[in-house]
Amino acid sequence: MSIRVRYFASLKESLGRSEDNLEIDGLATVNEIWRYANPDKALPDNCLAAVNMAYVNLIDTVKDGDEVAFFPPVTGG
Amino acid sequence: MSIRVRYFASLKESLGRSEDNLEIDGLATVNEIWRYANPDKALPDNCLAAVNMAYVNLIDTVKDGDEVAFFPPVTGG
Amino acid sequence: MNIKISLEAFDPMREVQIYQHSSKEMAGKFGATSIFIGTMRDFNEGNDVIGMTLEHYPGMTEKQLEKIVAEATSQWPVLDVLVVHRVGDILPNEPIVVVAVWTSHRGNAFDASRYIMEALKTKAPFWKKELLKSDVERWLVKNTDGYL
Amino acid sequence: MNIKISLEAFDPMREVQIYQHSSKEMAGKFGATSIFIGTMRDFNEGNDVIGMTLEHYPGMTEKQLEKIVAEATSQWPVLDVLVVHRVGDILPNEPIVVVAVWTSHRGNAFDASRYIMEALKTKAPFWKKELLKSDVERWLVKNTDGYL
Repeated sequence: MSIRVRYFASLKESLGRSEDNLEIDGLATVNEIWRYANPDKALPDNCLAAVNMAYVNLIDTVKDGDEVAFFPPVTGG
Repeated sequence: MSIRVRYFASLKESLGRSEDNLEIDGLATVNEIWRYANPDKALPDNCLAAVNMAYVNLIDTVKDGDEVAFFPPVTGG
Repeated sequence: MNIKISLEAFDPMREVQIYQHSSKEMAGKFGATSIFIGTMRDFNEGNDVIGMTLEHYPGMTEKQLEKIVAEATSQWPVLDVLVVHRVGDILPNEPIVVVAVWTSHRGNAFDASRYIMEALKTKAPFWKKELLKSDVERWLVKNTDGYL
Repeated sequence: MNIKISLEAFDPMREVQIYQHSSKEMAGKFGATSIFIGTMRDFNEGNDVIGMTLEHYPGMTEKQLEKIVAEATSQWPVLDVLVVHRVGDILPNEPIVVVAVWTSHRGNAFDASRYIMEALKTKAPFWKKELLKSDVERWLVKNTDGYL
């Protein structure tokens, strides 16, 4: 399945890129998507995740065509 | 002593006047000032009183030159 | 701090803006502004209302408002406060009151502005008389509790 | 209801006024308006701040703001809501966000506007990077709790 992975803010800066486009086989959780995309780096503890612009848990599964996003705690307002 | 008594809003309308200027002897409480000014009418239960523009209790005493005001619950804002 | 009783219709946002611009010390220091505007509705307690007269107690009204604002600024770290309250004859859709509070952090702005509004409603000597569409005049008897 | 992301500096009072005038159905119906404005300060955590960049997640930000406003309007009887949030490069003293809530009664206006602000601060995907006077850039790590 095809998964678009996006990174924001300080996480984007520390990874040095804003997105990945993954092609993977079978099912995967959000957590596994992170590991596919960043095999050498643990997801920072406080980071949040969204699938198709809705907040999710790291153990939720993703499906073909999903957009998965990782980002630090939000600081707007 | 000289006491100026003022009435506001619905109380003023029901009394048909906005103020009284009293000359009375000796000490008096706020309650007594009302009775001097309105011997035939009880002060409505929910009415508030002020002396020199500060809220008071009806048992507080007034002194020469004080301005005593009676008015219904406030409804501003 | 500024407290104003207005005999004329006023534009609350303009008042807030003019006051904010006039306060040079505040520039860059306030992170939060909480503004409350009370506006006359054209209905109340099931009746159509076509006008209102707001009476006050000149002198005491200002004194009580100053006291309320002082209570708020002693309870919360507040940079500045503006209160403008209309008196006289008012039409539906016209503003009655604006309370603006400037603080560094938002929690204090919300708390202080709400405190000022509630205290104003229960302690500041203003009285409303409504003119109903049926041509009946009626004094409002009591303000509702805004925390409920 | 209107939710706007603004790439340019905006005048919060003007936005509120224009929106209010545009809403014909509201005229005469709202008794209370609660407006919160967040403004960039020139200091934070003991440092002088000379600029800020606000990043967001286009699409998700709007979606989350819509969800937050829908939550507020389902909890309190709200007539209308306006939210405008700035993104991009911001200077001290410029507005970052305005939340305006129109209701019949004041308690609901205060409650709903505060709810929207707190939810926005914890759930809407915006991120602030400060540029300090010392030329250091620093990402804000966490928003403070506005109810404390």
